[in-house]
Amino acid sequence: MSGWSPVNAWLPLIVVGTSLVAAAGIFLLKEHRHGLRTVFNLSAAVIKLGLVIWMALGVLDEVAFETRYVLVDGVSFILRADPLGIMFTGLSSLLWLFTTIYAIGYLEDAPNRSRFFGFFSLCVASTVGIALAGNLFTFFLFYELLTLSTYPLVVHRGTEKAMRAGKVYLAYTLGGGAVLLLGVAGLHALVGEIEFAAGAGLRDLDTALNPVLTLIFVLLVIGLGVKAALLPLHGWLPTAMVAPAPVSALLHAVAVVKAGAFGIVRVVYDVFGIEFTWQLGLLQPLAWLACATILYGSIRALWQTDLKRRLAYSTISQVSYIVLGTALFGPVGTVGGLVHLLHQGLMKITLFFCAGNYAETLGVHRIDELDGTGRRMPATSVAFTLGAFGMIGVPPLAGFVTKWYLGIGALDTGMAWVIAVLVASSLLNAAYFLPILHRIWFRPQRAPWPDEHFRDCRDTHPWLLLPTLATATFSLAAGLLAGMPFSPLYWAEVVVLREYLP
Amino acid sequence: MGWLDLLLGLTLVTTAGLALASRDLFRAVVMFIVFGLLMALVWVRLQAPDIALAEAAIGAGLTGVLLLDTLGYLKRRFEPTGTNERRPTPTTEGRGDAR
Amino acid sequence: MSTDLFFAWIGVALCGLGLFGFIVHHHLMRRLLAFNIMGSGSFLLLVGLAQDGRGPDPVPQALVLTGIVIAVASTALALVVLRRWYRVSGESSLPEDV
Amino acid sequence: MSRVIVAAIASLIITIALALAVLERPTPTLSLPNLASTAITPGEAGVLHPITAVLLEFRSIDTLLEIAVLLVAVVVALALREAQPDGADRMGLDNPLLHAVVKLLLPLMLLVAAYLLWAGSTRPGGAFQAGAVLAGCGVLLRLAGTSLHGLERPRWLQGGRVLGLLVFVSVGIPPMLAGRAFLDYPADLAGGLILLIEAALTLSIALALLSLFRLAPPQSDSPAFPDRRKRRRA
Amino acid sequence: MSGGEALSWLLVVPLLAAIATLLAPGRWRGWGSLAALPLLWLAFTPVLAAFLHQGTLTTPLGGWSPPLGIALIGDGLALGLVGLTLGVFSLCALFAAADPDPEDHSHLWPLAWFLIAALNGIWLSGDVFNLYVGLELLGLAAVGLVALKGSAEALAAAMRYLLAALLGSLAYLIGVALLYAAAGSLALADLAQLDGGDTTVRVALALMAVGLMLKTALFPLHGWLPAAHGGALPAVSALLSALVVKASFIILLRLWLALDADPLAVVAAQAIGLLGAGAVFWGGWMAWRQARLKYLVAYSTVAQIGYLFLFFPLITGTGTDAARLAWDGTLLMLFAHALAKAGMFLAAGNLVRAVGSAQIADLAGVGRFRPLSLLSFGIAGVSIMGLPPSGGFTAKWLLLQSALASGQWPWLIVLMGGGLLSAVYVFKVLRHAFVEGPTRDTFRSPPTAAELAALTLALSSLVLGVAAHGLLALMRPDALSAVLEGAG
Repeated sequence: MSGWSPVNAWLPLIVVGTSLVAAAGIFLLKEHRHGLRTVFNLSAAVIKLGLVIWMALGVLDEVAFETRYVLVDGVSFILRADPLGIMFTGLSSLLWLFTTIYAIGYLEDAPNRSRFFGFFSLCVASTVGIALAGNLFTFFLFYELLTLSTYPLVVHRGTEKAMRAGKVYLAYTLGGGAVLLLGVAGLHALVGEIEFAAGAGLRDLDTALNPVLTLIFVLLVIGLGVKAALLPLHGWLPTAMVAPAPVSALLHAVAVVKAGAFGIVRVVYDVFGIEFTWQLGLLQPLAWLACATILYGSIRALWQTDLKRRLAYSTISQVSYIVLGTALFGPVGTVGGLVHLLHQGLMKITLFFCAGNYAETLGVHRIDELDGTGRRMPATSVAFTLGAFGMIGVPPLAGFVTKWYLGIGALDTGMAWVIAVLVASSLLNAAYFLPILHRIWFRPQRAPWPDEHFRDCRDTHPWLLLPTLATATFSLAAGLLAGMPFSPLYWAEVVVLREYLP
Repeated sequence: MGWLDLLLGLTLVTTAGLALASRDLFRAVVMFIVFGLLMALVWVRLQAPDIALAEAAIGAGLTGVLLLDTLGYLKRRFEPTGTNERRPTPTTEGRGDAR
Repeated sequence: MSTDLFFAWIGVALCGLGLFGFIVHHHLMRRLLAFNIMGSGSFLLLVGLAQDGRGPDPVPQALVLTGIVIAVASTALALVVLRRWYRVSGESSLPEDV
Repeated sequence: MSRVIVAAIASLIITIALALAVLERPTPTLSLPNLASTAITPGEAGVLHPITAVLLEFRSIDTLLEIAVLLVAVVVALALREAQPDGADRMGLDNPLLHAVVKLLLPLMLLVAAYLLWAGSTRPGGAFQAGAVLAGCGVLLRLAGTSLHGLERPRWLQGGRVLGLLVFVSVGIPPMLAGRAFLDYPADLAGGLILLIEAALTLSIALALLSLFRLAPPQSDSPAFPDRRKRRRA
Repeated sequence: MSGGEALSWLLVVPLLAAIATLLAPGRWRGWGSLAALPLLWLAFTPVLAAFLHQGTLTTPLGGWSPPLGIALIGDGLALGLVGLTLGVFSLCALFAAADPDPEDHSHLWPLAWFLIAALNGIWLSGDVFNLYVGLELLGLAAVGLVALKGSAEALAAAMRYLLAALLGSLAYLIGVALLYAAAGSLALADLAQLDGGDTTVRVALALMAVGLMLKTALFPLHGWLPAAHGGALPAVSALLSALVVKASFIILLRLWLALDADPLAVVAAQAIGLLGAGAVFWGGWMAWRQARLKYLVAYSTVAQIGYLFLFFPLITGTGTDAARLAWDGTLLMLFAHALAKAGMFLAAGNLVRAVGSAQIADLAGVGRFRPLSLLSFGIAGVSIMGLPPSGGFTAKWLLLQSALASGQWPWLIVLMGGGLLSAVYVFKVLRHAFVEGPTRDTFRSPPTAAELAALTLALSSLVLGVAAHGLLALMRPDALSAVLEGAG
């Protein structure tokens, strides 16, 4: 590790800190200082993205970036940039930039913007902290901070409905947090500090402890599964749809569900180690759970009439692809899961941006109101179409890459039935996305738009449109250019090659 | 320990009992003052003249006067001054504050 | 039995008696009487036990002196609060005692 | 009824526990009386009476805090009285006989108080007893209906009440500045300083006890309003 | 061990300040007290420096060493607590002095200074009778502070508090009498030589424990607390919840460690732990049911006190690791709760003043107008809930580890369940404050200094979560190592 220098030891902390500082600054700003707040927001986002790119290049060169600090005896606070962490950090910082731009446009003239953007920044700080956490304890720290910082965003509108959603959200996430804490504390008591590293020595333990370790694994997966919206624990996600669109985008594509899925990846690969998890016989049930969630989410999505709720169930289904990839015992499947971490983020955020655009520009919320929107808002509709095709897995879009790798991975492991699940899921995806596309492009407008704004814009307000187009472009490029360096696939392969090749 | 001590001790306990059991509050306070004076005697028996002095002056004397003084106050009638919302509300658990 | 020990036993009795009175009564004056009786019991216990078989001991005696002043201060404070409470509420016991 | 049962049980438990404790008590190895007398005999302590030595030498911090306790009670009494005066009910008894008795008794009591204070260093007596007797004088005077004009000025009264603690603390500070412990008076001055402290304490204790008494000089003559603050807010 | 003369200043300064405020006219007392605060810190700094340099400090007061005299002992625990006291008091004083409505509250200042003198005395004293005097001073000053409001409700609360405090100290005093009979000394150091299995010692410790639990308001002896803490002025509530109830707890902790050699102690400790568990659940449940903001916060104190008492089952008869974790966890919990609860009470005071109502239901819309106060409340709430990153979380983590290390898994349920329950009542407040809708337009503004005081306390409870290492190292005592040898 030749590139070791004092700056490198601070860099992970600085990356987390940029959003923290931004949050503090925004909290202190008076409500009406819009200009200054925008400067704060955007400069923090840009600086962070720059730092992350720098760190990413360093990581490719195998430079170590690590902040380490003893919290109390036997427990350290560790932030470290490893390839997997950088992958998630990069996604969050990139999407944060776009979401911030989008949110500034979306919330124009809305009340409580200081509070909103303050917690928004805090939320991103937590996500980046989760990504860079170097041990389970640090991970948990930021995982709970994420819960706390997203609550005010969920209830932002302050309506009775939002409050109820907030209550449900808290009940799920705090409960999940408690279970996770039990797991983390139990593991800590058993083996001491657990740093993230492939097969962190658990397999050297006495085999008599295997039942305890299994229990701990279950606790961890339950705790993480709440945020990842795994099957019986997904209830909060559709309810949380009352939040403003940028929040939904953040919850679904970047922060919350991803944090859960990412945590499961960490637990399987970096805490228990994939081989040891396999030996404990835990991968198979995890795969079943993921498949069940995939199918369940897709089926429920079919019946939703509200656009955002349909997207929400679609998220439940899609996030489990990541879990499925993790549960496949083999490098190819792993690549599939990891790459979907990025792909799903790019595609889903595009879809939510579009849903937000429809709602803000035309007041359209329900799917049957979408007729003819393609003509009124062509750019948004193209972005939506790209996202939807990606989700279905039409080649050569991003979703296809994921499903291809997952399928090959499943064959490698001898779990051919997974292919059936993938196919079924793709059909279901098509079944709930294609009718929407049909309405957008091929049906004439039926009634006047419920609540039209921005009449003088060809499509919608540029602050809303530009981020949408940008993420759409990225998700397109992720599929088309999958073979190029620095594509999501490339990163996923780096991660697997470096660390997880069993 | 002689008969005198025994007598003193038993009287002391009896006075204490009376101070606690009297129905009439005034009688109870008087009994308490007697109790204080007897305590002073006990301290003499325990070779503690300093405490005996203090007990007679403070324990029995001043405390007694304070108690009698307050007793006189409690005999007087006042209109309860709190308005309705300021009336002493039960502040114990399960009442008052429970929604 | 020495005089000291005997009065220590009297102290035990007073403590028991005082505690009974403290809990059983509602009227705040009576509870204060009980408190003072219990206090006297503890003073007897302190001096009596310390001196039993060893002659006068100035240390516990001095402690009792301190204790007596503290007791009178506490009692006086309680009476002040009691009078004020009686004045605003017309009650001489606490509402719904625990 | 349940209250009686609770009380009986609690009382029974404590009685039995204490009885066991008294019966089974071990013999202590330390003997403080011996230590105290060896400390007093060579005149290391400024006083000869062991109890005064314990109160104002060995355990002087106890005494100091105890005066603070008394002051706290007084502060609370004043705070509540100012918030809502008791009203002008002077329990003065216009009884000529009482007047005569008080006139006779008073000089005697003052003398007793002075003696107790002075005696404290060698014989039973001391600031507490003297202060209590002095307070008793005040109580008697008020009972007899005599007004204590000199004491009706709050500033002086307050000063007098605080004086004991102030002197006590102030006397304790110089040793600290000289690098010794708090309250560690120089041996040759100890006797005098302790007498000074005791004198101040006597005055303060007397005034403090008197202030706790309802017949004490009122702080103000405002008539009894139910509660001034509430009225203003209403 | 010497060089401790400076310790006495920690007592002398508050006493002098109390005298000065008594003599000063009412309107000068608040700002005068603020001016005296730097002196207090000035007294503390050299003491802390000396401690870091040479370890535990002692000073024999009056030049008389124990057992005849009384010594102040500045060990790590004591100095940590003194620092906590100074910090919390400084901010509460700032809050109270900034109060634009100083009506009739000038008596607060002498009482508060006596309270601080009593606290410092209790932290530093090594003599059980001196501790009794300190407890009385503390109790009466606290009762006075509660009574200060003068309303019927405040008076009833003060009276109830006074009765509990008196009974508690009496039980403690009887224990002192028995200990003196058994040991012939009142110094804690001498009492440690006693045989813990002796009946007299057992009875003494039991009585003292019950008395101190009553003063600490451990369930089910907590009945006096909610009205006293909930009904007082905000700065007073903060001081009482943050510091006063901790004093009796610390005395119990010290006694327990000094007299630990009793085989029955394990059983007793489990029983105390059960009461603590009861406190956590009952306090949390009652907090949730409150309609008034400050009463909710007060019941939260009842619940949080329960965590402290898990110390006893976790340290008694368990192994070295578990005991060390329990010690660290309990003290960190104490500190975190002190800071967070003080911040919470001050923030609650600001919120109540802003909306002009004590009811939680009236908080709607306050988040928009007093975001800083609400934020302070929320941040303090994070620590109270035991969520990261906060002192409350780190403390809970240590206690969890201790419970796991000693194999006492039932306490896990208490720790986890209590955390969730506290989330329920903290978010109940936040939920009402976030509600938008037809809200009032008339919000009164608390002074900026008052808002900043609350925020500072709340933030420091967060910072404690990541800066606990040094503090805990400072407070880890020699006494503990002795206990650990016994246990190991």
